[in-house]
Amino acid sequence: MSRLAYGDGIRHAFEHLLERYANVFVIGQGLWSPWYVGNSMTDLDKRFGRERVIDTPVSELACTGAAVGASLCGYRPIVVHPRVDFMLYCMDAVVNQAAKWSHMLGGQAHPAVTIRGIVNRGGEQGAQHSQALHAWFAHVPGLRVVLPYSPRDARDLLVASVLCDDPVVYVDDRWLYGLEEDAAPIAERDLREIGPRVVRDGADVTLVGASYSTHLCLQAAEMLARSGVSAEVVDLRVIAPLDPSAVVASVRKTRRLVAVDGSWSTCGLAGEVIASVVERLEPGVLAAAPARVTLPAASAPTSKPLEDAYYPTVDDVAAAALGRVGARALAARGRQR
Amino acid sequence: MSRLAYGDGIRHAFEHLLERYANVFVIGQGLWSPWYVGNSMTDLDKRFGRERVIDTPVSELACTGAAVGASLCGYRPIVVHPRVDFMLYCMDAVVNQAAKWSHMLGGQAHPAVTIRGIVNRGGEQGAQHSQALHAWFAHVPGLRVVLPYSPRDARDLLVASVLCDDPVVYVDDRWLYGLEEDAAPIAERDLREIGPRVVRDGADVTLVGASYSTHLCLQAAEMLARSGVSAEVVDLRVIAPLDPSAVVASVRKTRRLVAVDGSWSTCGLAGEVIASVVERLEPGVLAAAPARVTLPAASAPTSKPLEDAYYPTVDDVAAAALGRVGARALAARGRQR
Amino acid sequence: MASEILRARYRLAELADPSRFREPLDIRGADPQRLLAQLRQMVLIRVAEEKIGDMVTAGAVRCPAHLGIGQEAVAVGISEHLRPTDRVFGAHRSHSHYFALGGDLDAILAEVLGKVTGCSRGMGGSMHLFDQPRGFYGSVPIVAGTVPLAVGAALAAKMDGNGDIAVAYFGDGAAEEGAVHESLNLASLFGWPVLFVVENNLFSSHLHVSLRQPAESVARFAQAHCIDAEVVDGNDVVAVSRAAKRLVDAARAGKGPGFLEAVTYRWRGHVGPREDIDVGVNRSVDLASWKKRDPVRRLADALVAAGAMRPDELDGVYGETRERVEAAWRRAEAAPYPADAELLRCVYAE
Amino acid sequence: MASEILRARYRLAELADPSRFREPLDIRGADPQRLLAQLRQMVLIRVAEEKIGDMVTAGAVRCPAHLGIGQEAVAVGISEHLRPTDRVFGAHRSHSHYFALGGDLDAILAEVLGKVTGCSRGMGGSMHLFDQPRGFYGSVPIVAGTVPLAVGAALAAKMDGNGDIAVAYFGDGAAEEGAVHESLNLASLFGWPVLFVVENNLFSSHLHVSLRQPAESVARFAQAHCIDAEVVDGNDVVAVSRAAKRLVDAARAGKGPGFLEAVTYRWRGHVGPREDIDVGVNRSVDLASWKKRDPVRRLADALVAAGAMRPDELDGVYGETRERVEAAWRRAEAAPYPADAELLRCVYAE
Ligand SMILES: Cc1ncc(C[n+]2csc(CCOP(=O)(O)OP(=O)(O)O)c2C)c(N)n1
Ligand SMILES: Cc1ncc(C[n+]2csc(CCOP(=O)(O)OP(=O)(O)O)c2C)c(N)n1
Ligand SMILES: [Mg+2]
Ligand SMILES: [Mg+2]
Repeated sequence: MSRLAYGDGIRHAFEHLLERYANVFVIGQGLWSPWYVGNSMTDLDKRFGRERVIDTPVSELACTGAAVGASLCGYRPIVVHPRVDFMLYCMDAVVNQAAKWSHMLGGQAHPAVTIRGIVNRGGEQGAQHSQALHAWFAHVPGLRVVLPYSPRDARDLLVASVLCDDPVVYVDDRWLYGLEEDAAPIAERDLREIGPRVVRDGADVTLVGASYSTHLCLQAAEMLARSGVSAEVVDLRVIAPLDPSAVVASVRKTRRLVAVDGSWSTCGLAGEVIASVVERLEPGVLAAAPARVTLPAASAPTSKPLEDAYYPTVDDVAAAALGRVGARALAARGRQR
Repeated sequence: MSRLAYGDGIRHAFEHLLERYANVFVIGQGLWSPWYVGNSMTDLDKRFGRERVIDTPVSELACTGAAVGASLCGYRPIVVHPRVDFMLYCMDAVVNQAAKWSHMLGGQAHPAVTIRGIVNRGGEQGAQHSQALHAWFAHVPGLRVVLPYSPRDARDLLVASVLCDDPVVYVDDRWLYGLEEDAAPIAERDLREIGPRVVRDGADVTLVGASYSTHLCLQAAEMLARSGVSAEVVDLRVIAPLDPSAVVASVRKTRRLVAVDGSWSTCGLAGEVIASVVERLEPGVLAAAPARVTLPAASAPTSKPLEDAYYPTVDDVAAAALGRVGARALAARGRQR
Repeated sequence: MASEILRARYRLAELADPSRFREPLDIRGADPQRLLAQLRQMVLIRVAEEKIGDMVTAGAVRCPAHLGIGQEAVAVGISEHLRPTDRVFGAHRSHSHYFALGGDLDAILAEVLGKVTGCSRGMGGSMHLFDQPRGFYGSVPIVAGTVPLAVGAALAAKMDGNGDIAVAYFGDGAAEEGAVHESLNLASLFGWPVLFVVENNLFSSHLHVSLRQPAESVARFAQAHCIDAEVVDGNDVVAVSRAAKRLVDAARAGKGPGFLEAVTYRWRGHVGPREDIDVGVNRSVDLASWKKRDPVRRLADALVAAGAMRPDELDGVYGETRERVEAAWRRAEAAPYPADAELLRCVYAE
Repeated sequence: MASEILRARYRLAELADPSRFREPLDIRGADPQRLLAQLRQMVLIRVAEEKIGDMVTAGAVRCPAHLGIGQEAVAVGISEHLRPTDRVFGAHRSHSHYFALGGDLDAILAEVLGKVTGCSRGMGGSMHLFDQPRGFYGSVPIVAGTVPLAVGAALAAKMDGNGDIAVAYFGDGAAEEGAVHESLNLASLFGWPVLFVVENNLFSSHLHVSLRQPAESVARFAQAHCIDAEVVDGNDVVAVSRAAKRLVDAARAGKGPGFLEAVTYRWRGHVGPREDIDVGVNRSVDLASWKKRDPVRRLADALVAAGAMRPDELDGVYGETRERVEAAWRRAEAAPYPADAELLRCVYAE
């Protein structure tokens, strides 16, 4: 076990893959730059050569499509988009081509491509540099969508994504790069066997997140504990195909659900978590209406005070959880309305 | 009142708009073709001139962006995509530009553009010619997303979309073009005041749909009536911004919910409907777990027998509804498990 | 430079003039046996597509079928220089690309019928073809969608270092998609071995190129991206083959991408078998004229003139091929549809 | 044509050589008063951007700020021929575009600070500028994102029929996005009056053009789309202005789009004020050289040589401008931030 930071974890995954697998290469805009991708890819080009770590023209569509094409020829490319926002240009390659290739050609070829999109927001970057569109990718069959929260998952699930035969959209969040944990050495895992996981046990309410939202949930759980509320936290990790069983089991126990997501609410991940749970629970299990904590229905602003108001906080998550538990308290005192 | 078919309704809307509003024009691929858009635009180019009904090169991105740009100059363009699938190329113009323009520039300019995407599936067209991505658009603040079911709405909501100052994604479904109803003359309405609407009253279960799914729900309701089950049907019409109050009120009454959608389940519209309802209902209101009827988690196949298996049917909707009501019946007989 | 001068520079001129190039091909220096084989292949493509077209009319084929009748020489001329380890990508009108690589007749007919014995196991129909063992990596109908994929396959080929190349087939319409321009830049910049093949049939769906672009010749974009280009009569299999050889050899030798513009014409409508369904500039007049520039007949005439074929032999080739196609059709009809379970089976790798 | 020949044809040659064009501008035939006004405008842009850069260093400015110091002549030379009913679109590096149209100093500084008195009401920061009354329809940072919008604004202008035009500013990097190529085709085909302006500063972020494209001159794409193009020294306001006039006049007269490539260099890093942060081909050596091709000094030298300005007058202009900027800065600092309610207020039209 040694200390591992999230950003370093990603870099270690790249190193591991580039070292051991001759058919892995990396392609994307900004890869030779000192600033685009934080510390998550530092010096990869120097160590593994610019033939295998390819910085590209500003051509998201063709670069992503090229990675898909190479993946059909025995390679395992990782295409990197330093902001998820830039991927709006390459949706055809991701959704019309990569996601459907296997299915529409009879399962005879599989684009084993990993498409890494970085959520890189805050810093007054504004509406076109702050998006987190994982719900879009999760909507589309054929893609696997990975949103690591822990440094170890950031590392091991990137490795698993690249070793997986399917197209994977891997989304990491710059706000987590400094997060540290004790981590065992890299383990090569089968992505198909990885799903949501309880990362904190609790009894009163289930908080569900992924990526940075799990971080908020865990912090909120700490805060709630101080108020005597015991929150269980489920980290989704792989949001598509989504296996809701861990969440369902947790809610069956706590009877309360708060789904937290760093993107918008409508047709988003938090709503999906709620729907997946309630359609599997017998009526009467829930002691309170489930709640979402998401972005408000607005684009990202720039001005710092507005950014502070815009992004969900630990307080927001804790308040939502207390709202659920409060409902039980009310219920215990008998129906008042 | 005269008979109006859905496809004709759309064409009447175009005629109305092009006749009365000099600042309306239409642009898109296939507009002068006899086959691309069914009968929904027949001879518009001949009647209003090819300067106002512009057939374009195959350049979805630039054409959509151009419509956005023209809308900032006092025009009210309608950009037409004969298949929603082709819009994967123009997501930047829709999501990064049109949806955010007002917000990121301080509310000083509004892209009054209507982006019409046609769901055109079946006929063994396969994975890249069958998609319905309305959930994606609904996810993004700044867009209004309109999915008409009735011929009259197909007409009047297209007019309302174009007269609205915001960017609107209007999605119609070729499978509805032959649907007829008695309809009053065109009414110009304020899109902001239009939302979900109960289109059939019922007591036992609420079926919620939009566009073709509403059609399925209504047919299923007929079928259920023959089994003695009274289904209420809510037609969503405008899915973003989504006002769930009509659905909530209905479910409060029926205590059962089946959400039907013609796209995929994960992070889709049906899940959104369920989440929107359950987060607003006190626990205990629901007599059965809500259910979704959506596409299976696969791309559209081509082979006709697989197409038949792929698309949700009236039977599927009715079965889901019976499943909900059955649960009540079981409950009435006392808990058996 | 003034725009009119540029427009003039990029005209296709006689290459797009159907009153030209009706005479027998110039086959001097070419191997007659090989030409005979090419003739047979072109006839197979034509007859198979005619059959598919008839079966659309009859209602037996339900999927959208884009026929390339009249354009057979392009893929046949190019594929001569390809090998099974190359990586070929097509689009919506790709029957000829599949056949020219030696693709199995039964498998494509079954595919068009949606049968599980199809080349895409019945999951794709006419617009989604697959035959990777012969180098056909796939065709799908989003316009320009596979062009970036082919560029990536070329990157992979370069990494492999075996001299393999990729081929991207697309149309004059596809050149209006940004994807193509980004792809040209990547391939040119990095020297990835891809042959871009534009079948310029002057139409995209119902629109003549003059309604879609300021100039006719798509090769101007290759030029702008510093890619070596050839523009040839696409109805002349010898000319196509010669140009392709030069470009393919260069790509295999590490000299980067090449671009081949083959000017041709489709005899049927954009989709389906009807000749008269298209609107657009002079289409019906031109079609009659283009039929006189038939790539099959011109090759046959040349072979006959050179004494390599008897005058009545072409009829014989057509006759045999028709029988072969009919027999294959019956087998395809008899084959089963995919089971419902297939729907979910191939979403992910097993 | 072989790719090497094409590469050679599209070299920028001396236009990209910073050892050239250091002498005073050739201002014969130009109105000295107008040139003096342009000089003042260029100094304002430079001083304001220097101030913004300093405030980034100081931590007062938090938003990403892309400075165009060294590139001032381009927008100034072009805007001379624009009128408030034209429609100008910019991108991430658009301070100069805003200023050159006469944009308010207080409003842009407030915007950069995220204040409600900003030109975008504090909702955008440096990368999202707006001043429609003066013709600045907006700048946003998705590379190439506004180019199709400008093309649509040109379509609108053509429909209006008043001779207004649109302007699309973008960079050499943006030319790698498919959006630009589709836009060129639309504008050329339909004859929509848009002036495409490429500020070719040889870099996209950290990468020199030689690492991103097979050739240097972006105008080759205009050619391929049959658009009338000019390639000029972007550090020569007189040359820019002269070329712009010809293209703007043509567009207003209904002759379709024009394309102006202005070759220039940015003195600071891709984002933020530091000079040395960029990696890439010869950047630091070249920068020293490019500073000798300073568009401000070259104009001032010419004015002094022509007797239209005293030798020390430039210092005076700088001095006054600094005071003006400092005063505006203080006002911007004192201005309030947007209220939280603004977050939801402008998602939709009211
Ligand atoms: C992205 C996209 N836009 C539009 C279409 C509809 N479409 C199918 S084929 C076609 C014409 C393509 O023309 P071209 O590339 O010249 O090929 P051809 O049909 O002539 O072989 C169009 C517009 C599509 N399939 N995909
Ligand atoms: C779609 C997209 N991809 C990548 C980026 C990141 N990015 C911002 S500016 C820039 C460089 C653009 O270069 P150029 O167009 O030459 O403009 P310059 O910075 O030189 O003014 C890049 C790659 C972006 N903002 N948008
Ligand atoms: Mg064509
Ligand atoms: Mg640049």
